[in-house]
Amino acid sequence: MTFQLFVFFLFSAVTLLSAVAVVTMRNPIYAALFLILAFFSSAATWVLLEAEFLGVVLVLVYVGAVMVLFLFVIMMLDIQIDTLREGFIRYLPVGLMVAIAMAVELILVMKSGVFNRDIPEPSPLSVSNTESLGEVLYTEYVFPFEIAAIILVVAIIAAIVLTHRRRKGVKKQDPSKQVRVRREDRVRLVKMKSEEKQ
Amino acid sequence: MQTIYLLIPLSALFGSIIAGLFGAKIGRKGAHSITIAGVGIACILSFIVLFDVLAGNTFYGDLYTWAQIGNTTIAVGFKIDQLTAMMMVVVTFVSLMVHFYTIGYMEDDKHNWPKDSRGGDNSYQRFFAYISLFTFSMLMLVMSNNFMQLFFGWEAVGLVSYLLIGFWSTRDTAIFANMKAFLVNRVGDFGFLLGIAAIWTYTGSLDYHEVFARLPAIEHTTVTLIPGQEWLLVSVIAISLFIGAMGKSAQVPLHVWLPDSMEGPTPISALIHAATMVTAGIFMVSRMSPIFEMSDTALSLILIIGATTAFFMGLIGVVQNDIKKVVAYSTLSQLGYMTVALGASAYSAAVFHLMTHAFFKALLFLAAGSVIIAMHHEQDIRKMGGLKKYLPITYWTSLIGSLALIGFPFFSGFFSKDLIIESVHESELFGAHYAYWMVLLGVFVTAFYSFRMFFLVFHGEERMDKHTKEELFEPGKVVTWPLIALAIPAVLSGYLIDPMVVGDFFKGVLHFDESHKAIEIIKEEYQGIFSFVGHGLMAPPFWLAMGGVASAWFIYMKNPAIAQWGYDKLRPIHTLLDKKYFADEFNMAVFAGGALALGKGLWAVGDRFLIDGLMVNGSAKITGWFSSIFRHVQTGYLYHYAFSIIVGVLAIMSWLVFGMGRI
Amino acid sequence: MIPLSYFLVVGALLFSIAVAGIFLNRKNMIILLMCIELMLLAVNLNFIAFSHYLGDVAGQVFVFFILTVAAAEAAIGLAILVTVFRNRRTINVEELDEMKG
Amino acid sequence: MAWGAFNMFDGYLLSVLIWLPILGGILTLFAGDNVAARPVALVVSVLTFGISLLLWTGFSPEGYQLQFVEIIPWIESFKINYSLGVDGISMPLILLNTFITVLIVLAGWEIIQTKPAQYMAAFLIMEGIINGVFAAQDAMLFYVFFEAMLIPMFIVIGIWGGDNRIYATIKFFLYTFFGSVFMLVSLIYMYTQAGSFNIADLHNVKLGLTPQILIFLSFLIAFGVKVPMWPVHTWLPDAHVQAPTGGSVILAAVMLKIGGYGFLRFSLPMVPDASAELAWLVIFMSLTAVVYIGFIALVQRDMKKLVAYSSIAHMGFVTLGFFVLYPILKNTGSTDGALMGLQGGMVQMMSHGFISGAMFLCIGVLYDRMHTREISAYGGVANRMPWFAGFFVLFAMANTGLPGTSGFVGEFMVILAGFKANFWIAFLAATTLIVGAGYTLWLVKRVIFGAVTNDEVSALTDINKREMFILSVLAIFVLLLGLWPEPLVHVMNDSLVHVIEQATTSKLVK
Amino acid sequence: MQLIPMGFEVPNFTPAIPEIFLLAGACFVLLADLFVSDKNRFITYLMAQVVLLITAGLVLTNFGSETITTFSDMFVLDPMAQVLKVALILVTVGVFVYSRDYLRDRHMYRGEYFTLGLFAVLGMMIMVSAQTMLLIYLGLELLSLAMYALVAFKRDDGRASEAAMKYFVLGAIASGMLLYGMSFIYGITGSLHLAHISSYMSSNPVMQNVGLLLGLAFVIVGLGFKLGAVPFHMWVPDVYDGAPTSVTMFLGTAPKIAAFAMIIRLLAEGLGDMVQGWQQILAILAALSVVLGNIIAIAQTNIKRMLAYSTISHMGFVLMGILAGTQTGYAASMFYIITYAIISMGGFAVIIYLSKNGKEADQLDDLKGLSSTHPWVAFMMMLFLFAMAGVPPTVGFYAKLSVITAVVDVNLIWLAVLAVVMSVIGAYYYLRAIKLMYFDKPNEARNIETTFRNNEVEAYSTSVVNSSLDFTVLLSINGLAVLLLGILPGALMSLCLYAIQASL
Repeated sequence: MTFQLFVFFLFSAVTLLSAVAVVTMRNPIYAALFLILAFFSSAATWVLLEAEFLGVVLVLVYVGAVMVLFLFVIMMLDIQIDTLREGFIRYLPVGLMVAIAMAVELILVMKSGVFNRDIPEPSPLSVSNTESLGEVLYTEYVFPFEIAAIILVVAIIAAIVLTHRRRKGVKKQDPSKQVRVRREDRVRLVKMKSEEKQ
Repeated sequence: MQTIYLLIPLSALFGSIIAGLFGAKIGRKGAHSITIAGVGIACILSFIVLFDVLAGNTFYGDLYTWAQIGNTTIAVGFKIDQLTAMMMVVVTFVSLMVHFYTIGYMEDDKHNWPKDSRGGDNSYQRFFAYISLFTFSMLMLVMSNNFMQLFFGWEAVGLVSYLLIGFWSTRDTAIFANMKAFLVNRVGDFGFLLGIAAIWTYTGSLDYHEVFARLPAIEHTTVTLIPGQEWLLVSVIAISLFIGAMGKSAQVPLHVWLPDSMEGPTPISALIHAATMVTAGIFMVSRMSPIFEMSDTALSLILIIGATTAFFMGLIGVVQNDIKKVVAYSTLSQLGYMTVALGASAYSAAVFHLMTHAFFKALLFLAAGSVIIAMHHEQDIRKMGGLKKYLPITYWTSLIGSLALIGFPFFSGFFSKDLIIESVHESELFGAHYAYWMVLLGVFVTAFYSFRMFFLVFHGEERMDKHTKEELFEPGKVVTWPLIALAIPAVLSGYLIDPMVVGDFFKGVLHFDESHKAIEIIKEEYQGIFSFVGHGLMAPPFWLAMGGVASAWFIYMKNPAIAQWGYDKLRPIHTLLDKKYFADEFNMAVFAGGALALGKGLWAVGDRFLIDGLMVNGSAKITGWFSSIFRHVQTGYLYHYAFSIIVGVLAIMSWLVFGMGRI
Repeated sequence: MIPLSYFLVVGALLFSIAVAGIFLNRKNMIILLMCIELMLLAVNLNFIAFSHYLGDVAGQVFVFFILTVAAAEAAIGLAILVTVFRNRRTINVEELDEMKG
Repeated sequence: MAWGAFNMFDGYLLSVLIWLPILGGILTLFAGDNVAARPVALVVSVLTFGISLLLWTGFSPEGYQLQFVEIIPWIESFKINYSLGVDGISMPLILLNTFITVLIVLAGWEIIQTKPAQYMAAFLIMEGIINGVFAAQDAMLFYVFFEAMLIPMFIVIGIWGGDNRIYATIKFFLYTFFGSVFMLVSLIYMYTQAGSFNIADLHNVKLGLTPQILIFLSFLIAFGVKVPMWPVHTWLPDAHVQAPTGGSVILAAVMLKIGGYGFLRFSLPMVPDASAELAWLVIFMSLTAVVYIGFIALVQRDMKKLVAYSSIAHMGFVTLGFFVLYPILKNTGSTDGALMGLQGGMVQMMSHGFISGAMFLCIGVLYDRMHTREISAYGGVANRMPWFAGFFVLFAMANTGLPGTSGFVGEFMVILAGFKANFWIAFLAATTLIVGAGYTLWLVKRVIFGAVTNDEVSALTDINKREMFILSVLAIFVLLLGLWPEPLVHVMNDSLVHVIEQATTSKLVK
Repeated sequence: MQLIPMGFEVPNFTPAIPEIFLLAGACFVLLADLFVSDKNRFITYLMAQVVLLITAGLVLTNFGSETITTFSDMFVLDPMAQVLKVALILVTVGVFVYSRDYLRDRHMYRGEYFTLGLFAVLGMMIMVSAQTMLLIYLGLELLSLAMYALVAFKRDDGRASEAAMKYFVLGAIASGMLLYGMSFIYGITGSLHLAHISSYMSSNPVMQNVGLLLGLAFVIVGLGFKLGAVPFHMWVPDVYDGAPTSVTMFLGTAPKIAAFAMIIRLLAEGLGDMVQGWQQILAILAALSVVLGNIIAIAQTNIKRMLAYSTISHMGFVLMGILAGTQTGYAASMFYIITYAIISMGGFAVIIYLSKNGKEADQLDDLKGLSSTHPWVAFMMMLFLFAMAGVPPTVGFYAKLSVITAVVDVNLIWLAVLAVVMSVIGAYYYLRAIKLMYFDKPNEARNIETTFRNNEVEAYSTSVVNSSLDFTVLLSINGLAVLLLGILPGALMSLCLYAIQASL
């Protein structure tokens, strides 16, 4: 067993076990934390595959941003944990059966020999993973890249549309109102009867 | 001449259309004038045609092509020969008489309709339209030169008969009778039509001459209708056609409609149900004699049916009390005689009797009608009696009619009936023996019931109520004149025996096979009218007839107690006769009831339960049921939805990878 | 060297676990979202492994975009979750069954 | 052809006959309920009828070739053409349709008070569509018209129908729709074999026996439902009973004919071998229709239902007449007999168009006055409505096949042909003489004759001039066709001979 | 360091000009909306419409040109793409028109609705033009994310949130599956480009390659989900039901066109040589969809749910054309999907028309007596329903005809027969809706309203309290288009056939 293989098994095992934990955890916070663990360990596997940039991104983006968002929402929603586990055991056999059937089928295919590429071809990119990615991302993949940007914009818009609420009593600017302000709205000329002289 | 042929039916039709469609405008007088004019012209022209035919000018030709299908030409045309001409004369003459008579008979027809019934408004005109239409139809029937047209006339007279039997449509009995008449006739027509179809199938034509010409070719053809049974084709055809004749000429067992048809006004009983329409069957069989002659089986059947009708229907006449019913049963019986003659291949005798019967039976009916008018539409002979002094003309003409009917020497019926009995006697076919005895006994029965009625109506004590008696007098000239006019041929037409039967009048028109010699034998023995009468006086029929008259006189005039005694002692037989052998009850229960029950059953089980219930609505229900079941698959639970995707993935994966990829 | 199929098997197991998780989890919608993340993780592993063994950078680029999209997806998913919670005061999957049939 | 010179629609006559009523219908729709709808509809229908007469005058009965042909490419990717033409078979049917529509417009003149514009429009549009069915020479065009026809009828029954109209109209629609979809698949299959939807091309395409049989069965379902044949007839009584008078009339008089027409145009020439194989089935079904349905008609309590059932029985003669062709040729080899059957079937179709139309109009006349179709509610109508009674009896007699009326001609010919095929076929078919007379006359007896049974009947008024006109025209046609069918027979002759030729030429792939 | 790496050329932007314009336009609308008050939201709406129409115009300017690829062959502009783009943009324009009143009545008349809509259109256009699996995925996600948000747009509505949640979770699973499948295809063929995949396929025995088959299986799941084919259809009824009607309308029309394009790109262009593999699967999916969709629809009382199930069955028909694997088959499906979008848009428009002042009219009973209260709208609805049922002379018939021809062509006659039989069952529930409109009396509530209306407006007026002129006009055009295309379907059919033949 080479070192690489050992590392692979180690991190794979961690990944899979934490994945199982994510699925079975009663408390969503634990689940989220196990998911983070799974991400970390997969990132390690990715590094094994010479995808160090993506491994880093996984940790940074996922663990750093997405999972925090998850945790944030979990905390915000303040859910009762006790009731959330009922029925798990009852459906476990069916679930396991399906999962095992799927896994067996998939593994049979993986082992069937069509993927026999034990030796990776020598990478045409002599440069590092980060560099090679960087090289194509803005050239060859410029169009997808732009689209990814739009997707993020849409996500922002969507998230705001869905969750943002105008609270009453909060002072903030409304540009459209400001633009359309007219003199009459602001200044009122009051004509008063002059006081009669006493 | 051809124009004349065409003019004969059309003039009758014209009168009918005018009177029928514009009856309200032209009024009663207009209606009867135009129809009488029409039929009168037809009558005169018929005589002209008759003389023309006598001069040897027969005609055979098409008027127009009705339809041309492949090689089959179905045309409308005329065949004018001796038989046709004679029939035309009989039809138009009797019809004309009836037209005249109707003026009187229907004079106050409005009374026969409920108050404010619009149906009665111009019933008078309508009646004339009908009888003229009948005349037209009957002429088309007899003048036809092909089977299609024959069938047309055949059914058309049936239609008019239907309309006329139900003329007083507010009477339940009338509209029941007319439907019955039509349906029973339809049973006959069913056979008739099959016969026509058979003829067309095997000869490829519907034209008389072509069919007759091709008959020899199919003489020995056999057909297998029921597996294992080979039948002679001509027998099948002949029997089919005769079934039609049985319907129209009211032979047992299709006789049931005729007595009921007396629900119609008396003029049509005379015209249609005695003189002309009912004889269409006789006419048809005579016309088809080349076909019938080929089948001894058919002739035997005809003999037996005819003889049965002749005797047993006569018997029923004995117990009838309705004046018209008695005459009706006598008509049945007489039609039986004609049929027997057909069976014995004595076509000329049959046709001869047809003619004489037309006159004397029309006379009898009209006389009965006269009595009915006088009695204010009372028809029960038990409530009459002694009418002789009130209705002298009717009395005498009735007497003439009755004597003709029973076959009293020198009256027309004598000649024709004697001929029939003789010819049956000579026939050698199966059933001829039975037929002979039946017709012989029938003579006694005929005489008995005829004079039973005659005596009960005109002689003896006056049994009518006082009110009727006060207004009892002979109807007007329009009634009596036709009686007289008909009485003349009722007596004299018998003397036509010489040319019609014995002579060559029908030579070449009515055929008979060499093996069926009855009429030939008679011809050979015939030595002039007087010897014929003389011979008749010695023969059993005459004595039987006399016996019948005497018995009637003895039982009903001289010693009425016997009638009562007989009624008590022979109760079962009386009931059997009174109920007409339960034929109506049987038909109602079995055929009418059976058809209704079958219909209800098929409807309830077949249509409503099986097809609609199970197949149509059932499949709709099943679909709906599936729908309501399947919709619950959509549980609303996200994990079930996900599960269905996963199962789908698994299935597709298994199919593709393990099914096609064959790991 | 580690054979390619090893990575693929890990990916397959991860995928299967994620799938099982989606079906088994009947209470907490957040875990559903996490299962989806796991699923994408399996996909990513596949792509990176293939990319590595093919010596082709396209797979890695794909993973890059998947990560981006997954982040966006997570954001929207959570946003929807929040609206559900606001309307229903629950994120129990079993109670999300107003529409059915 | 002498009229050809004056024919201003030269070359587009059939299109005019299709689209004029459709556009006229739309115009009627916009003409408004109160004033213009009725006159506009009448003008359009009369105009269409008038134009359709040009079809008759310009038609040459010699030869079976299509006449008044129009071909315009329509859907090029499927090689579907807007292809029209008539031969001796379809031309009389178009005339029947245009003629009946005029009567329907007249018949609905006063009676239809709710949404008259839509009512009239529906019938005019239907007229155009049905003309299209008969004129189409492209199978897909035919199918389009065939299906499109359902829509106006669906609406007519649904809106102006009786109490149970919803069930009836949905049943009607689904029944016929179900029938026709199989035909669609068959046509498509044949298209893939022939490369065209042109009916003439489909006539020529070679097919194996199994495909032929399947195609034949699909046609049988499609046209059998339409005719309707036993045992797929149960929609008809419901539809008739619920439909307004006009709907019943067009249904019985014209729409049922499409089924018969389909057999002639599709089944016999396209799949002759399968037709020969399965002729016994159709004959069996037809005879069942004649006998079984006759008995059922006997026990109906509703006038319309009775006439509807009698329609089924009469249409049984049509299919019988068409399919006795095969046993006749097998038994005797005589094309005369076959032609007799086909002619009989066709004449029966035309005649049934007049008679059933007239019967339904008569019932409509009664219904308008009494608002019930129960036979038991009537009795002694003749006392109040002598003219009406006269017409009713005439049409009833025609319905029983009385010689001299058109009802006789077809039945007569079919029975003759049936005898040529087999005695028992003729025997069973001829039972209609008795059973048919039984139910019809019993109806007449119960409704028309007898004493006035109740006050409502005694308050009846006789037909007015409009009704008189409609019934008279029909009566004239019934009598005319009965007394002289030759003009009709002559027109159809060559085309039917051609059908026999097609029906007896095997298409099996050698 | 070079600024631009070796061998890289600045890509040709012309084919993507419509997309670029749309992106810019969408961003502009997004920003401009901030300065528009709630009262003047019409301006946002108008801008969005203008952007869409100009985009469509830009697509059309290139029409009929040769197939052009750009962005390293990732993006293609071929006739099929052009036709589909124009179709989906026009459908979206229609959806926006129909949506306006509905949104206004329900306090959803906000700029984001239109911006998200524009972004969704952008996503669809990218899907249509994609030549690599990457772009397909990105386009799909862009569309999906926008749609998730739109479904949940009525955020204070529990049903909408529930629908969005279901849609989101299932959609994410489906795209996960799609990606998983793509990864295998990538792993075997070594490329994301459809052209490369295709050329790999034609030179290798693909039907024995279980890796590819596995990939195909997962890809089919993803595609089946987008289309809503059984058994991946479960989201359809709930989402259709729960989403605001205008969103349902959007969801049920334009994205279907894009999904079709995606299937064509992936299966026909990329995996064309595996046709015998996916043909069988799609045949089963199609059969299940047609059967289940039609049967369950019968039991529905809610129009939106009913139309959802009917959509499922229609997607079965669309699959039939595709699974034939022939160009005529693809063209048939293309015709089907475009006409279906038009028809179903009209159907939903009528539901919107009936919904008044915040009250949804999504129950079948709400249709009662429509013909007497709104004859014209009822007539339009009848046309839509008959079109869905596939009754000539509406265009729905030709759509069915062409796909059935396609399956008969490849001898799948059992499928053709099944399809037509099921369309009879389908006809039943469409007829039931027509029956409610035409043969039933209006509900009491509507009666009162009618009498009220009759006092004010004359009986034939089609105006209803909350419908604008453009709505009514478009509805009429929509309905008449269904009829007109039914009478003259040839042009559109030929166009589809041309597009497919020139593109594949």
